[in-house]
Amino acid sequence: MSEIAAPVARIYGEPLAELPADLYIPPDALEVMLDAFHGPLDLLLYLIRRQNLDILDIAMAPLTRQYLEYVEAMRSKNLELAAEYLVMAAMLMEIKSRMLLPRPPAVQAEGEDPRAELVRRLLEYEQMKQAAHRLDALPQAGRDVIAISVFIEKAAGERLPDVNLRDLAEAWRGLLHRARLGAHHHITREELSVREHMSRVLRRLQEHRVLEFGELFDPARGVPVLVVTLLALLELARETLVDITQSESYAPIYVRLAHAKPH
Amino acid sequence: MPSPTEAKRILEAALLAASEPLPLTELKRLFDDDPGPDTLRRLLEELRDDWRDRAVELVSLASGWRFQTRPEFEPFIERLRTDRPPRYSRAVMETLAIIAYRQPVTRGDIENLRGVGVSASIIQALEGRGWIDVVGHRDTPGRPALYATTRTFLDDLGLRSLEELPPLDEIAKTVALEAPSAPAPDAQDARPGNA
Amino acid sequence: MPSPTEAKRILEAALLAASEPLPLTELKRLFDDDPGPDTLRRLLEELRDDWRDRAVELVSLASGWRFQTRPEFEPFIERLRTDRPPRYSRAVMETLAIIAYRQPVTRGDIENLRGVGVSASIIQALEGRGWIDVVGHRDTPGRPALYATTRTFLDDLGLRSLEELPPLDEIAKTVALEAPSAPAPDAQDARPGNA
Repeated sequence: MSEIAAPVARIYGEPLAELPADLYIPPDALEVMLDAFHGPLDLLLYLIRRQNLDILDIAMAPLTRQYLEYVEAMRSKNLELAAEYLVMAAMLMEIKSRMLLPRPPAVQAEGEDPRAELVRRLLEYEQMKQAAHRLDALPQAGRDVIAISVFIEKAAGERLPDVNLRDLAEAWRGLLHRARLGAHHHITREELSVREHMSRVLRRLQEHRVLEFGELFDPARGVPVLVVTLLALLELARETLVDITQSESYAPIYVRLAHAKPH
Repeated sequence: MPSPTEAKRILEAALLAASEPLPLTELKRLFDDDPGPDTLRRLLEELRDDWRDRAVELVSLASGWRFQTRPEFEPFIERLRTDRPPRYSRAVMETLAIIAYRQPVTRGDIENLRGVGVSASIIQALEGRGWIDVVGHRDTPGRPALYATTRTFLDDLGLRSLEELPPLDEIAKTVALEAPSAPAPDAQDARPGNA
Repeated sequence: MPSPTEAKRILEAALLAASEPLPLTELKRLFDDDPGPDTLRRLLEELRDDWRDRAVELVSLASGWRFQTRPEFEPFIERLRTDRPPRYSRAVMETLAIIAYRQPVTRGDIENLRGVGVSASIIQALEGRGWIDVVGHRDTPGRPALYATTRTFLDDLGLRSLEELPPLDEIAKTVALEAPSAPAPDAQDARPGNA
């Protein structure tokens, strides 16, 4: 299935049925582009390396053109483009224009190539990219090697482990890595607050079995808490964890644990 | 099946690295071809003999095999046990994280999220600590208990409310987007036409 | 002082049971009479040789000595594991590399080098793992935190010191560019004799 029907991008307003041969972007890859490239330096390095260009002698015109094509392609897809990409675009165009200008001998004497700063940054970044790669390739405790810690028979005086928020975040990170929960579980602070109140309501119902609707609310704690408590009750009802009953209009509303059915 | 020497080497590494006793049903998974319980047991007994004169021994318990220090060497080891705080296993921490973020949840919910069983001892450890308790039962077959975190949990972690827990989407951003390694060594990734 | 065989037996048990790497200063406490660092080191090296052909090895790390499984045997052990820690995203690893090789650095330094913002969650992931921490503050407006790698980072990557980090690729020290007055249509590789 290599057929491309709709225009894949608009370059300078012109619809583009096919991507230019030297600008290979897999058709469905634009969405992940911002993930694939870690910023403008990364994208530039890719463009330079793909053409086996020498970093130390970058041809500014083709590089700038290709960079802008990528940026334009991303913009045409309405991808949220990080400001860093646009700053780099401006920088590339500035370098290009400075190189086009004839330079008076006095200025040339300073000998500073307008590309020098860009080249320095690219080289430094590439060096760190490679370093990151090599670090990742080292055998890592927990991932590639396991530290041995055998059971100590007759452990004296049990002490309870400490747990802090980092441990908890680390545990969730491990879960994410395995189960790939990332895509589906956006738990916001508001949701968390609702879940906290769900537990609170269940706890109270355990003590009292049945409570009148109003008894679950504490007006003294302010409007936000009232709203969250109501949301928690609705969520509990939706998950069929509680029964909310009213025998007739305007009669008291009762809330009880779902399994504690009256007989 | 590798040679007996190689098989023992693998068994030794797996048992030394394990944090809990390993039963035969687990240990056989170390090998492509199941050696069968008799061969496995014989190899383990040989391994136990190999360790006979060491300060660490291989023992067979109700829940499986494990390496442990010999009781008579405990006084030496005790000299090194300074005040390093003990730590909960990853299984306990993950269970706690799930209960904290997704409460109220059943043990089944936790197992679904972790992709592995949650042993009773994990729940007991957290209940014993007073960090979780049962706040109800889901109205489904078996009426499974619903767990939630307690006030003590918040207090011990220095939180005023669950909203002060680290936000999950921030944590998600730091994990590499790669397919998790397949559980079976030779799992085919030829699932037709689904993402 | 016990016989060398007995001393090695005790060292082995202590190291197998330890939850963290043990330095010589700790290990000497196993014995009533301090055997001295040279004897201790010789015993440890002998012990390491004794384990040469096993799937578990004794290694010397930044914080001391520890037993760990050999990387080649990870494929076997992985079959029993449910608790693999995450593989970090490229953004996290690049940030780690910059901190490791350029320390101490501020978040701003890292952002300059990578050309993109560094989210708080990346820093938190590395801090949470215990691989980096704040070692000071730069005396500039805002007094930004200076990050450096920890001993745990070295231990977890099997290193004894930062000098054992993989060497960086040479980058051209001086960027000696030809200064073309017009943009070259194609890249000429006429760089005068530099690597």
